[in-house]
Amino acid sequence: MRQKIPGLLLVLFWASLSLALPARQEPVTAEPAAAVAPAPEVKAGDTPNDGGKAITVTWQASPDEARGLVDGYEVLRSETAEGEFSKVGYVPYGFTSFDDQEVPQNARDYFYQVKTVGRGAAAFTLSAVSNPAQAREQWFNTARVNALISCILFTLIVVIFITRAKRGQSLFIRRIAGLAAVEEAVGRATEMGRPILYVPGLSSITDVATIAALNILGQVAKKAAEYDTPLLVPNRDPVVFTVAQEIVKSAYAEVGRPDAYNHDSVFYLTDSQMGFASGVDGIMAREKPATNFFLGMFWAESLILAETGAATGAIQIAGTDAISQLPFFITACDYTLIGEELYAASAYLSKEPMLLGTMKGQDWSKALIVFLLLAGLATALIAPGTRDFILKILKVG
Amino acid sequence: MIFSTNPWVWVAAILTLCIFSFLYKENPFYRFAEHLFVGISAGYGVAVYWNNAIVPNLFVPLFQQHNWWFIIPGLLGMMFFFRFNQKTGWLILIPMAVLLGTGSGMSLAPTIQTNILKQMQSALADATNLKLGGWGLIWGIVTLFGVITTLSYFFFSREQKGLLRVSANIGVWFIMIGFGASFGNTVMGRISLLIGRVQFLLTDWIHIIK
Amino acid sequence: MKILENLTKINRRYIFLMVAVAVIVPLIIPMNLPTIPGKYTIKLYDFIDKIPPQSQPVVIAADYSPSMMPELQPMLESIIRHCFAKKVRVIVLTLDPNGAALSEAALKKIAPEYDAVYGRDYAFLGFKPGSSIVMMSIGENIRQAFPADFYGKSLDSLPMMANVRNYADIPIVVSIAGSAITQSWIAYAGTRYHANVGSGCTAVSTADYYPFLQSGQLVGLLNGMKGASEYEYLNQKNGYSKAPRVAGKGMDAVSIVHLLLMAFIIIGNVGYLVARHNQSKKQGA
Amino acid sequence: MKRQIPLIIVLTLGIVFFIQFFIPSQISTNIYQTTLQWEIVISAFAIVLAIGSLINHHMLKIQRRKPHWWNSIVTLIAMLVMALLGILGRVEGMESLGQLYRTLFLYVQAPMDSAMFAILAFYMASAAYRAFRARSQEAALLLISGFIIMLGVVPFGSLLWSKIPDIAEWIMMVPNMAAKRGILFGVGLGMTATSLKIILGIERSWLGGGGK
Repeated sequence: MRQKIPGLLLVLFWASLSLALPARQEPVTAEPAAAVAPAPEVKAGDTPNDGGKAITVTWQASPDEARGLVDGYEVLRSETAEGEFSKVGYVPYGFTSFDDQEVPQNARDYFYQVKTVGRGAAAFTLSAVSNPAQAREQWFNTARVNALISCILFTLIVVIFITRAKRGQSLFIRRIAGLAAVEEAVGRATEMGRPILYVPGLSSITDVATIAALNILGQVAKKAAEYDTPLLVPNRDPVVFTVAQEIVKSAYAEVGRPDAYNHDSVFYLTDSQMGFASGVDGIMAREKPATNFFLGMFWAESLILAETGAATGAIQIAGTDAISQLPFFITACDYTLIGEELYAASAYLSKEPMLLGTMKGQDWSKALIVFLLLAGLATALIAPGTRDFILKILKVG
Repeated sequence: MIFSTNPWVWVAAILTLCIFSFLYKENPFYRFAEHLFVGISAGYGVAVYWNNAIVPNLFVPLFQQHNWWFIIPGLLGMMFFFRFNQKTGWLILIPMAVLLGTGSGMSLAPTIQTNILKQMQSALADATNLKLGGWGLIWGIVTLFGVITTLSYFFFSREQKGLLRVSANIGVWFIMIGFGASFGNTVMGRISLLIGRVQFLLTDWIHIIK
Repeated sequence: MKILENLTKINRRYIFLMVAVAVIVPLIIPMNLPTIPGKYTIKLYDFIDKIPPQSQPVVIAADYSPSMMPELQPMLESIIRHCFAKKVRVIVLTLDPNGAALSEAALKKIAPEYDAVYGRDYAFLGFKPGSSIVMMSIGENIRQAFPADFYGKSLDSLPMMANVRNYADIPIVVSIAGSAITQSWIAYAGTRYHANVGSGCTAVSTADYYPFLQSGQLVGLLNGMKGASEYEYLNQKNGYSKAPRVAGKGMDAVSIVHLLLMAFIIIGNVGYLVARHNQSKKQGA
Repeated sequence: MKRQIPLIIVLTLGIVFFIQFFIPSQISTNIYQTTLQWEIVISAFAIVLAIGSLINHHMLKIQRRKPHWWNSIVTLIAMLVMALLGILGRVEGMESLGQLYRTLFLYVQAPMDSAMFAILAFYMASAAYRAFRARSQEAALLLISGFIIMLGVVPFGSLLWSKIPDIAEWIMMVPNMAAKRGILFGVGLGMTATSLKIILGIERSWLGGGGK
């Protein structure tokens, strides 16, 4: 509503303007309008947290701004205090700072002036010249201190629990419904004499969801090798394809059945999202796998895959950290690993102490987040003055 | 009914119908379209990798700008080919390690920023915005409550008992309401895509709709 | 009771068939289902409706590619119709490399219907790469971002551009897009240069814009096919357009498929509850 | 040795680029940008392996006369033609090949792409019918919220009760937002932990066979 009033005022302003002036008139040459007041207190200083070649100029709003007589401010730069100033930027009214990103040289004095531009560019007034300022490059980004501290804190927590786990402390991890079903799903495929389909997501290797999916692929491949059930692993990313092939191969070797490994079971389809979906759909319809795994990163194709799989009567276990695709997996699959459950899966399946330790560390970090949220809420509600400070601490730089 | 005279429109229309035929069942027409689609898009992918990755990021710096540093990624990339030999196969782990090391290092702090700090900030900002007052503030606090209960569902190292069980259950409610909403909210967009296809068939191919 | 239980097992092919019919039939035979404009559509419509004729131009940023056409093109067309009918001047530009052909086609089609004259009533600036940089330079002077229009004529040669320098002379920027580019318009044109911003977006991304509507950073919003059809409806109701309702037909299809889906959900649940009831009776016996 | 070298590389690069994020200086940004460019080059080479697999997969089918083997010929020919047109079309004097490449994309690949996308509309219907059943409390919540949102879209909803669109908006803004954020926290920690595990050499699945 508040936004609407100035809008309406503007509309009224134009309305009166268009009534006052004949509709199609050449622009009137501006009469020498009254001068606008200059911007006071123009200061310049190095722009913080950057790679240099930038200076930040600040000033106070011209007193005429409150009266609606100011369009904006032009910022001018010169190498000498009295020398020739040239324009480097423009900001509209309401703003009182400008980052000059195109400073020619670091560690050299520059001077600035701010030109107040009157309504309709009818008048200009120059401010006083600023103090000399130099651009410098920084070696630490102070705006990212909060991220640094959070990272160090998190690493510490995780490392503490990993060392504890190494010392042999037993760590508990709760049952995750979808994972408990993995064994059963592989068994079912064996009984029915049909293959298992495993899609390790459509993203690249640097996507954490892909790593988690490949981790689980290792476990599933081992079971498939033990039961001698054929495995189909279509891929979209070339690099992921290479890794998946290695993982399946060594899984077969690990359970002592390297001869049963079929080099063609892990294969590449295509780079195109929908092309991949059409290919996997065809495979599902023709080979009728008994069990489908869709783990990793997925986009809109999630429902195409999961619905086709459901129609072929396969048991389907899905898992992704793509929040927008989770609803579709939930509706079309038998088990769905939601977000972090996908990462927890590798710890759960391998029962490796180091992975369990990390899991415990993550849980403590969650507890810390909950605590901080509640503390922040309480503080900001009891003492509203602290709100801005709290939000500033969390500001992403 | 007047059909289009552009043969390419015919190709597009027939292929569209081939894909749709899968809804009835897998059949030779779909099978043909599927194999064509996989092949043509894989070929397109090769061309894109070549034109948009290899040429501008390797050939141009090396052969036009003579920036010999770019031999390094070229050599690292070629290490993938060691895979064809049993003995040297492990060498592909080196380019993989480069991709994973840089990828993990680069994503560590930004993930903390966007998924943790930024989310904490917006959750708190909504829940403590006294200026909003009334219902706005209450819904902000309810949202924060939902965030916390949802998060509690993801506690793995503790049995879901007592308070944690209650909280995790409430969290699941929030998750389910959210998922239902996202599902319902996506329907219109997906139907619009289908409408687009039907319009193509009925306007560009058979001129039924004007 | 057996029949009711069978309701849980309708063959999916019948569902597909009914969806297909529900989409195709309304596109061929207009159903003219009732349209009830939503509040955000009305807000945007009213804002544009109140702009005085032959004054400062509205800017429409049509930043989408052909794949989003079914939802977004009708929005562009109906906003242009509204403006032309009310003699509100229009500037159309696009920041999507594949968008220029779409918006040019819309203008070329609609301008003759309203005797709109190029340069007097509307201008087409075409595509410019750089998105946020373009938005910012319009803030200083639109000529800096677009020295010439799509056809290479300098902006100063277009009479309607005479008094247009930057956002201060533009009553509203309407961003029609299926990507996050609308958020850039809000940030740069809106927050930074105090422009009023309205949005037309795809249905999937609507939820991202609710916060901006609540905070007033967006004047109004058209939500996918629904928003487009509501705008068409308002145009027609007020006599600003006689063109056939493209999105209206689409929205009829959308509505019918929604009703169909809801019916299927209800049928499935009835069948399920009956089946469960029967089963517990059997177990009890 | 075969395991040590990759692990050392991962550790070093991981730490370097973690620290890089906090250093805004010119050299640091240059290193970052160059590395991004290099990564693209490195991963582009893997496409050779992938295409090798694709060709191998289909050649096997053709050689062994597996069912529907002739479809594999379609895939192979389409791939070769498209790749060659795309690469040669950029060479001077062969622009007509580039033109054909764009036509094939526009009238063969793009329509199939949109058609696959459009299939989603049908699958939304069948999935909703099958899964939106009040089997449990949770399923009922999923069902109800989905139902209300859909009702909010159609004019019928507002005719039923004018507050329906507002309720739909509230569901998107409050419970939906809460669930999204809650999941994001978990995902964020999980992602960070995985990155950390990779850098520290705890997560070794990518080495093949769990890194034992």
